[in-house]
Amino acid sequence: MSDGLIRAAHDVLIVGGGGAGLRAAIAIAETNPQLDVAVISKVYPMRSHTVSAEGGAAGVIADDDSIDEHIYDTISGSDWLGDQDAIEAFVNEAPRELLQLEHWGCPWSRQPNGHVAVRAFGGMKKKRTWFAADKTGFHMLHSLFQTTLKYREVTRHDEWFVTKLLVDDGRVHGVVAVDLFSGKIQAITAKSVVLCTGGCGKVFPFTTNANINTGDGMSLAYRAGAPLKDMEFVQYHPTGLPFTGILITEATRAEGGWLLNKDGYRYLQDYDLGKPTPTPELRSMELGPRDRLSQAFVHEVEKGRTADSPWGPIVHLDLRHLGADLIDTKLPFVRELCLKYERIDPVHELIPVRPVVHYMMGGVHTDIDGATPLAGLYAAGETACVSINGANRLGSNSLPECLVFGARAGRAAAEFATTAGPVPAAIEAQAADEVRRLERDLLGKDSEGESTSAIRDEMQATMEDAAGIYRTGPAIAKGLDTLRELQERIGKVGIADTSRSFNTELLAALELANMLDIGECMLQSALQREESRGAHQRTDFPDRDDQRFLTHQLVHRNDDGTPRVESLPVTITRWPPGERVYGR
Amino acid sequence: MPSNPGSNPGSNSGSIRLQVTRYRPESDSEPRFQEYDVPLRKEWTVLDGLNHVKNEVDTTLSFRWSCRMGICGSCGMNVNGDPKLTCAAFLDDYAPGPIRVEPLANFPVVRDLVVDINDFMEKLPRVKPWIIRDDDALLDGDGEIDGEYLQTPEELDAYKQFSMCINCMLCYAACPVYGLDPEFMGPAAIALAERYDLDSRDHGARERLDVLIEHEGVWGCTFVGECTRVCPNHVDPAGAIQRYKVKAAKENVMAFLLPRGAR
Amino acid sequence: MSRPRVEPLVWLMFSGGGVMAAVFLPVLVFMFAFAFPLEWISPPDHDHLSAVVGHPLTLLFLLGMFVVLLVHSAHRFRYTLYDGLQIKAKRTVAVLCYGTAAVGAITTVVVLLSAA
Amino acid sequence: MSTPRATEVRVYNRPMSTWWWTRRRTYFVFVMRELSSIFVAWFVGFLLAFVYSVGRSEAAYQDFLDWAATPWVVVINVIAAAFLALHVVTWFSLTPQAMDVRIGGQKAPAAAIIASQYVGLAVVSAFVLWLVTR
Ligand SMILES: Cc1cc2nc3c(=O)[nH]c(=O)nc-3n(C[C@H](O)[C@H](O)[C@H](O)COP(=O)(O)OP(=O)(O)OC[C@H]3O[C@@H](n4cnc5c(N)ncnc54)[C@H](O)[C@@H]3O)c2cc1C
Ligand code: SF4
Ligand code: F3S
Ligand code: FES
Repeated sequence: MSDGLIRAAHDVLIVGGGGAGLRAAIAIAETNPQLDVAVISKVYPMRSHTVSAEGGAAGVIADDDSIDEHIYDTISGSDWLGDQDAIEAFVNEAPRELLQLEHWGCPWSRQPNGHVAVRAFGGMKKKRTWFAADKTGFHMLHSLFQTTLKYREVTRHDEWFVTKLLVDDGRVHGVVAVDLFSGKIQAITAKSVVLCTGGCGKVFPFTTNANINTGDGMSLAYRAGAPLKDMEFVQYHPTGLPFTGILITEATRAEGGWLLNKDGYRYLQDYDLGKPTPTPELRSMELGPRDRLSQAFVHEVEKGRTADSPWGPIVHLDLRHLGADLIDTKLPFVRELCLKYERIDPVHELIPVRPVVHYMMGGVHTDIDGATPLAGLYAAGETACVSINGANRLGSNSLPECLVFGARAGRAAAEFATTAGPVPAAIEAQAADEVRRLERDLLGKDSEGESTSAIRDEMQATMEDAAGIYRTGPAIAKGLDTLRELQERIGKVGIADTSRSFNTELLAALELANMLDIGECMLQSALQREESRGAHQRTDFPDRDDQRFLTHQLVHRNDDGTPRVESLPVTITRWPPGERVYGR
Repeated sequence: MPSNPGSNPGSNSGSIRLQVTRYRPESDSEPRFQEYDVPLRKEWTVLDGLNHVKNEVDTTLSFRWSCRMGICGSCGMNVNGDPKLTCAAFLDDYAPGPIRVEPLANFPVVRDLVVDINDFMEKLPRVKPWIIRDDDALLDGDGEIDGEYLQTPEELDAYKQFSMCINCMLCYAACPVYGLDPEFMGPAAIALAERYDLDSRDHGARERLDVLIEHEGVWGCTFVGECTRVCPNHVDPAGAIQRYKVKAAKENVMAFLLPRGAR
Repeated sequence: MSRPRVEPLVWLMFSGGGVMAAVFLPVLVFMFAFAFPLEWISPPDHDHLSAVVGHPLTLLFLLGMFVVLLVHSAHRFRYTLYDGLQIKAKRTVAVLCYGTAAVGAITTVVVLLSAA
Repeated sequence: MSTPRATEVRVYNRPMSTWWWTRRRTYFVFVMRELSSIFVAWFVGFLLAFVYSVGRSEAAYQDFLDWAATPWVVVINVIAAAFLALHVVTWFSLTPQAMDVRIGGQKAPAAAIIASQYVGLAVVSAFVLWLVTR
């Protein structure tokens, strides 16, 4: 192979070292130890955004709970858009995965008798959310990461940024990536590739997501010819801190927190979410699903019942009645975050909150084993859409989703790798092209171009206007026009940084290009879905329309780069579409 | 709704000067300082200031960050000489400035504010920071996991503190012994070893002790204690290390009193 | 761990010395460095002192204490030289420090025997 | 896990200044604490001289007392005692970190451990004082 072009050759390459990616890696190391597995990630694995998850991970374990109830909650939470076979598999395997993590050392919070404790969560009828105080994602990620350290055979390429999937003859053969440390651009080949690149909250201006959540994997897959699914469904979490967008976990409400408008009134009772009770009721009021709570906020704004802050309207989250003891044992991180970033103490003061973009229900279209339609390409975690989340994800379903489908995708990719042939020669030419593209189009240019941050700001503002909590056809169409202009402009972006090592300016430009693709897919799908379902609320089509839209929407990329939306039936097994009822 | 921090309103009371380390490996023979004035806003952290520079003033500045909520551990830098998470260090605490922002001390500088932490990444696996069991896992007939290892809240409490490490490397930047002797295993790695030793589910204490009792294990530490003082998560690596010394000493006395075979 | 090592033993003596220095030294220093010479307290007579000091138990105790105090000092000083002055000749420093402590320990034995 | 990394990049290793310990108050206190070792050794010598003189004769004992009252010895002793005090305070305050004392399953609070050491110091001091001056 030509000098320096191919960095390494593996059997399976996992892109992303978050919850899903690391779970996939271990699954392969355990089932197929003779395979050469590698994890490539643009940040050190323990920096992945899974680390920020606070509330918990759902899995049926309590005596009074049942698999069927978790399935039903997830299906109705998804507004019947989730695939029921996938949801069944997910709910069945989630407890085992969480136990596995327990065996790997995750410090789950416990009951006095030594069994793991579970807490309530939004949209769930039973207490089934496992938690490690309110740093669940952090503990899960570090347990996974530290466990992977014991598998010497797993290679890591830390701080490598993947820019392209190498595809030949309908099959994926690896990636091209930038080594941030040295700035070298090289190919890493593999017989199968698993995308575990996480979410894309950064498409929006105000999000709980970390800086790295730019949806790279979705864009990589999309450009390589794999379709994206259900991209119109973006979850707003009802309780983010104004200004920073830092998440205040739903666990605050599960432990008994109240949402109050500026008059101190528990306004959710006005939105068909049940009656206010002093102690939390499951699937009711503050424990309703996230889409409904975020929508209620918008109505409160319209009624003029929200308070003002320098960053727009807010409501209040009231934890004062929970007491310092409970807050310190079950929600210590929330207290820490409020003290640090809002300079208020939730033990004595109200927390200002507002809805904030949080989670991407859509993603790379996969089957129940994480396989995409593109041979050799797999996806899992937030970047994938299996789909179990449908039109609205229930809080605490995403972490176990990373585990269940991370493991499944890992095993499937390993299986594929054992049957796949050698890497074709054509791949090298492709890799060389990509290297040339990056060198010439980006690094080789002078600095007098468009500004990445300006385009990014415009994109984010556009997405918020066009694809916020409530949407309309004309606004979406207008947003699409703007995005197309921005896509033109990003072709002319300038990069002032001439250093190779840690050129974060280059990364920002690449990430922005990815986000523009994703934004376009979101808007195109949103435009086509002329109904309101879950997180997708069209004021011009306020009702759910099962007749026309009880379907997934797949976005394919046309040869000219434009998106094409096709529909795909939802898998319904035992639970026919019904009404979503909360608090009744 | 408003946009990201850079374009937000908010109380603006003048500006503050950042003195930022710049280093480009291709062209610079050593790091130098560059100054930037950034708006002094009550809710802005040092990281917000750097992002303002990156977005509006000088796009070539490089630094790591991600979660901006003190949990991913990537944004550590030396701020006025103290190792800090820049996403949790507020500008107005340093007013009127200037604020010196340097790459984390004791690590090689790769570029601007980015340091090379590969040394830690190589050390970490050596202390075996994973659950080690004598027995097989709890499995049912089909080889599937069957039930959890019980652990009471008190048993959880015993190691909880040491499980809070975010690998932010502030402790390494604060430890002069690590600065002088990079062979030293260092605070966070040892704290993580202690985390597993104290976990009631783990049986690997002896294996880890074998590693840490080596010369470059715990013995270099002279209990400066700065590691614990700078730790943003109250992990107390200094305590973990001293306890390892006690453990190692006990072991040694035992080995001395009861020669091999007797144990 | 099969092979007993020196580091833990030295550290154990260092710690023991630290405790002794913290718990016993202050009162001894108070009496013999200040209170008696400067006559804040009238010094006890020689007979009494030589009975107390010459007692085998006292001698044994003092021997143990002085030895660990010396190891404590040598150990700490050794690391102060490493860290504070960045002396790289580690082996030489160690030999000098512990060597001095060893000489001190022998002196201690001689002196204490002479007082018995 | 293994992590291949080519080191084509010229990383910059910042040298550590000889005076690093003057740059931070806590580092300075640390170095002073470590220097207390010299003065502990001094006191060992001083006390050995005392024991030696007592063992020799009453006159030698008196000579020792006179010598110990000479100004330069007093000055050294004052300095040494200050360092000893630093040792005592720092040693006691670090103990809780080095020892995990549990009472009935509960971790003993650091303040309690520190306080009990001072109680110990007082008891020992009183006993020794009584033994010597009785
Ligand atoms: C604040 C917050 C709180 C949450 N709380 C909960 C909760 O309580 N319960 C719950 O179930 N879910 C929660 N979620 C959702 C859940 O945390 C995420 O969906 C999940 O962690 C995603 O994991 P992942 O493995 O898919 O991706 P991530 O953890 O985001 O990992 C993505 C990985 O991909 C890598 N990567 C990305 N792009 C590239 C590229 N181009 N090249 C190389 N590598 C790349 C990154 O480096 C990273 O390692 C929360 C989310 C947020 C934002
Ligand atoms: S011990 Fe504390 S300071 Fe050190 S890496 Fe861990 S969290 Fe950071
Ligand atoms: S600062 Fe360093 S010397 Fe020991 S106590 Fe902490 S590791
Ligand atoms: S940005 Fe994650 S810890 Fe600061």
